[in-house]
Amino acid sequence: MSQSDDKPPTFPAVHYLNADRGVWSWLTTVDHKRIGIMYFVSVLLAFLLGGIFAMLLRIEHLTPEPTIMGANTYNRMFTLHGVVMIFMFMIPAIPGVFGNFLLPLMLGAKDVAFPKLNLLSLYLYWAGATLAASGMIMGGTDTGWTFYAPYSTSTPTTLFPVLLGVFIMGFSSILTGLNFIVTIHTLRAPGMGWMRIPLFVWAIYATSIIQVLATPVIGLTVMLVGIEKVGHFGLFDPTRGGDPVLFQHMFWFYSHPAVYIMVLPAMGVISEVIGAFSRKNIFGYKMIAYSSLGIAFVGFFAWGHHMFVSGQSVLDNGAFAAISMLVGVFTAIKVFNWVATLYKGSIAVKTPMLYACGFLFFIVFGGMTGIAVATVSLDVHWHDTYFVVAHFHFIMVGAVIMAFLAAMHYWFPKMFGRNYHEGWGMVAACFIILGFNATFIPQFLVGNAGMPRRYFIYPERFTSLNVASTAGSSLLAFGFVIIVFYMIYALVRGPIAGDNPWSSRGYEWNTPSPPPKHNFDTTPIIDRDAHSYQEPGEEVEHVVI
Amino acid sequence: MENKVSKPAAPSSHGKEHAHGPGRYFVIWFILLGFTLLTVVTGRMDLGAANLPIAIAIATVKATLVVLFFMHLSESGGANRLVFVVSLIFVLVLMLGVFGDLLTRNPMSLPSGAPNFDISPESRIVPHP
Amino acid sequence: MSSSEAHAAAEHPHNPHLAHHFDTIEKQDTAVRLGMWLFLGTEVLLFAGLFLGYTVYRHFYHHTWHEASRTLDLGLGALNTVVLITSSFTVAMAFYFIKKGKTGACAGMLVLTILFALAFLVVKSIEYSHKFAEGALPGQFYHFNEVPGPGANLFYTVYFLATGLHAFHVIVGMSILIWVLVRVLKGHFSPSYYIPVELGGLYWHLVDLVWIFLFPLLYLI
Amino acid sequence: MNELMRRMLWLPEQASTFSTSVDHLHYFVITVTMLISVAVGLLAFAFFFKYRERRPNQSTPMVIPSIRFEIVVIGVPLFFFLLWFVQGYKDYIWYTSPPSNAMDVYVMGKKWMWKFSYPDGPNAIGTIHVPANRPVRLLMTSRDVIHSFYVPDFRIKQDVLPGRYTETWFEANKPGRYQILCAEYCGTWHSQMWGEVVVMPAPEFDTWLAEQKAGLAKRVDTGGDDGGEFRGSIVEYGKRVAMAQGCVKCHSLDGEPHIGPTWLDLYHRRETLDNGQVVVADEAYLTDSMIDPRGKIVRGYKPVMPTYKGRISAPEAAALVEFIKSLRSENVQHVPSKEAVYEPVRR
Repeated sequence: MSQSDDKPPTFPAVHYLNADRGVWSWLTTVDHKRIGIMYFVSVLLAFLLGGIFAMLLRIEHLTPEPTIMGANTYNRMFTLHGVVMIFMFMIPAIPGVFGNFLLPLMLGAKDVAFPKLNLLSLYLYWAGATLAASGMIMGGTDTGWTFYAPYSTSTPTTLFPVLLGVFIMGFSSILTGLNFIVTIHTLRAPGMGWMRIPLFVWAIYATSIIQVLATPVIGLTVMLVGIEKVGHFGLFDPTRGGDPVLFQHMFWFYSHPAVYIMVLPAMGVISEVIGAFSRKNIFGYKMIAYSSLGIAFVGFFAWGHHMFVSGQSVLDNGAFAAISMLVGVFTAIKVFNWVATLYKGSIAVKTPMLYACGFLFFIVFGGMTGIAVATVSLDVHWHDTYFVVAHFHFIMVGAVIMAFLAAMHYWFPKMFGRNYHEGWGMVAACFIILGFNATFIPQFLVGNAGMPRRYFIYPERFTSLNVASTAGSSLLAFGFVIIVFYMIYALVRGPIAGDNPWSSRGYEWNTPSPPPKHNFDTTPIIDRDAHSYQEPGEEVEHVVI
Repeated sequence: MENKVSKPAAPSSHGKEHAHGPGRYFVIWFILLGFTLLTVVTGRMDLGAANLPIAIAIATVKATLVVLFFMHLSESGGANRLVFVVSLIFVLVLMLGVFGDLLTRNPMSLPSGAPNFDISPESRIVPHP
Repeated sequence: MSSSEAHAAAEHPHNPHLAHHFDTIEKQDTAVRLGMWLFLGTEVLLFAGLFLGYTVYRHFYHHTWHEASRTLDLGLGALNTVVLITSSFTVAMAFYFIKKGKTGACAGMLVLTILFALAFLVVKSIEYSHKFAEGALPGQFYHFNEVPGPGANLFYTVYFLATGLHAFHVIVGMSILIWVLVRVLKGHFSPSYYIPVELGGLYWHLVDLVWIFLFPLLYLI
Repeated sequence: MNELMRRMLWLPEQASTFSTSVDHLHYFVITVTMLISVAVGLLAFAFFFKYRERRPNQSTPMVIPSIRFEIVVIGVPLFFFLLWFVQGYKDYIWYTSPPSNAMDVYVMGKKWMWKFSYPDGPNAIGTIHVPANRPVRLLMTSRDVIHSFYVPDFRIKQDVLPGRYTETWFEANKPGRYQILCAEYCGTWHSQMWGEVVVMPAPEFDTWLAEQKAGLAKRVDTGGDDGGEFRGSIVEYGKRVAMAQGCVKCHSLDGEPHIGPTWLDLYHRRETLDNGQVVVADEAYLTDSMIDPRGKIVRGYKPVMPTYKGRISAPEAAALVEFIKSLRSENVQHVPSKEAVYEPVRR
């Protein structure tokens, strides 16, 4: 609960970080918090790797001619950028790190339902990531992260380890989702009905459903591509009667919902952050919770909008386009609810809140350009151009990474018991938000102008916008460098944060920060709604809008 | 879902499952064998377009019996049923989306050798007039 | 949760099978069952991809596929169906017996199930060896002259991929049942704790389920 | 207004009938998108100031959505999205329904070139001539992997699939030269798989086509990457490139080893390299060897070949590979993949 200001903040003597010591205690731990921390380190490394690739790609595009690398290197690099960022960073990022760390704390449980399975997920993730990385060392692959057949089945590059890595990471993702669903169903503290679950948990729940039901399809699909590449079984090979468009159907049946695997947890984070920093009951709790489920469900019906110019039938294009519009409505509901939550609040403008504000802009612009590219006739021009690249980076980087950073700052005291420097946090946030806009808004324009994606060299008329985008990306990178410095400082020397530095009412702040090994000594009893800033029975002013 | 820790009651677990004994398993087993025979017989009859729907209908009945009684879904919790049904719904969604495409696609865009195409080797990629 | 379940936990407050983060063994069992059903859901979706490939190519090449399916040995296929259905029955019986506390009968049923699984694999390998001899093989390896026309090779691609993935599941399921059998023989299970028998059985039923669909689709179209 | 918006959004020229109608929807969609997203961002920011924290642990009112609010937040976005969808789908149906009087041109994509054929007329590599103000339907197929035929100035794009045809159509309304790009990633030189649409006034086009058919244009330009065109099969084109670049000075065509390995039966031959590695001389290896000849030297040959990077264009390299593929002695079983048979497709 909210701590009073006159007491100095406390730091527990024994907590989950120092309860056991030694590398072995980490590698064999079944503590969800430690597993979360190990995910944290892993995904940050993956992000660093993918980010370096991204910067090299941007530098390459400074001139229309070859700048620092050859065509084959470029093609491998954008593939690896995609594979690393999507399968190693985006998908495990928020569920793996914050889901693992916070889910049991928010539910009042001592651990997730299957702690050993949770550790297995982490090991599978490591194994898959290592395999995919070994594919890069063995020469790299040049298919793009989409592995479109028949190019992927005929490329001379090393594809198999990458496919196997994706397959194994897929299993890690399935097991994580399975674990979370069971946890949410069976390990809620007494008194926590379904309508008292924090919104972050709702988001993770919706995400997990997608992970469990969609990931097996991509697992099978990448294995079929692998088999096809090695054995030429003809399943996607037109010369043997196969249908390459079938591959696209199977691929996007997973990969479109996969977008929601990435963005739903981000939405959950924003719900928590906005509620906590405006000291408000979340406006329209039920609408936000149900729209998460709605996105998860409708997201499964929309995959065909990636295939408007692939030769898919005109009728199917229309059906998929219409359904895609519904996903937009669910997102719009959430956005309006977040903004309405700010209304009449008591807003503490802290770093996580800046990221949340950036998130709101990015999700609206990214989401609505998403609706725009789902408008069939417009997509004919935009498909596979930089407009699409900019659109999904607005969602993936703009929305998801903003939410990841917001979560990282908001829960940093929870995880480590120390706090970061607020001033530097704000400065870095400004750099990142501005740099992000400067990077990707030119890419919308260059896509409008007709520059296709995955272009190593490009016609000269696109030069100015590409230079602008590269310049913007340097701002973005600089912002991340600042974060690295003050976060490392905060980890070692940061001021003691106390149990609940934000006076947040989230259930996870009911434990000491950092939490003890088994979270709770006694099972907590939940007697109020999530995100409630009133004590039970307290008189409050009601405003209806 | 309630989260009460304990309530005193009789020690027998899963009370409902005691309602039936091995007899029920025998019955299901015999029905399944009967359906297998039926599907083999109807499968070899020439029923034209009806062959496939009949085969799938029989398989579905068999699968339902296995799921409900061998796998005890008829008596397990709502969440388990929901999970299984939802997974089947998504299988249907996958099929529906793809078939919405295949059945209405421009015939030229179908693979060579598909019904709308001549199958002589000369015209591998030339659509039938 | 029925009230009878809760009492069982009250009687065994220090159940060795109860993990520290669960309040009661019933709650843990509910969780484990739900987890298993979710896993079965993922398996269904895993096979869905292959069934999709099947339906798509059958739609494209239904005449060729009709001929190609006639080259499969219906007798062996039907035999395998009977074998799997019976094994499903025996594993259900094993579950019944362990709930009754009849460890010996349960072990016997599990042994029968494992033998049926082996029989299934033997029959399957006989079929495979015929196909290899005929050259009715997937994709580029196809050199079987009885079924001409485009798409015939794809029938065998789907046939081998689907039955291969299924056979892999048979092997996995068999290994799980062997592990369960060992634990049954060691006397680990009793009417108050038999979750691994139940889950192993569920997995085995899924293997049966998939075959119930594969059999008519491959052998009878 | 149209021109202002077009320039602000960096859209290319509107050179087809489809581009104008699609652009108007584009302006509408993008304007609404920008207005809404900026409004939401600013509103959030304004709330940051207006409702900033004035004292710690301040109590806040409980704000509750009314039914009216819910209807508005669901209804308004849904209305706009469906409006876009309906208009977009209407345009799309128009775009996918070529008029029956359209002139057919066959298009073949191949790593990394475009080839065009008129039903009873000439073939051309890299450049397609079309009349202005007359509908043209393209029937497209691919020799190898998926490509995508993209003309930004016409706002058209259609994937080109191997083993079957896809179609697209346009009616160009401004004579001029417009770039064709490949929009579906297809390998090393995907980014150079360019071509050109030359839109001629209709009478001029008719004269041009008649000349071509009469065989008057025996004069053959040297194939260059800047719009120079060559009429004939890809193999012939590759042969010309081989002669012009002097490839045949070192590579024989008859099986005799010379300074370099012979090209006869080279395609899909297993070659042992000087480091002992065995490679199959497929398209990728052949292309790599033109760009980086010292990278993979066949055992027994000296690393004397200069790089052709920058000296030959992507279509030229593709044509060379095609020429090499055509050089087969009779005992080789492999049948080279067939080109599309250029017959009009009736519907």
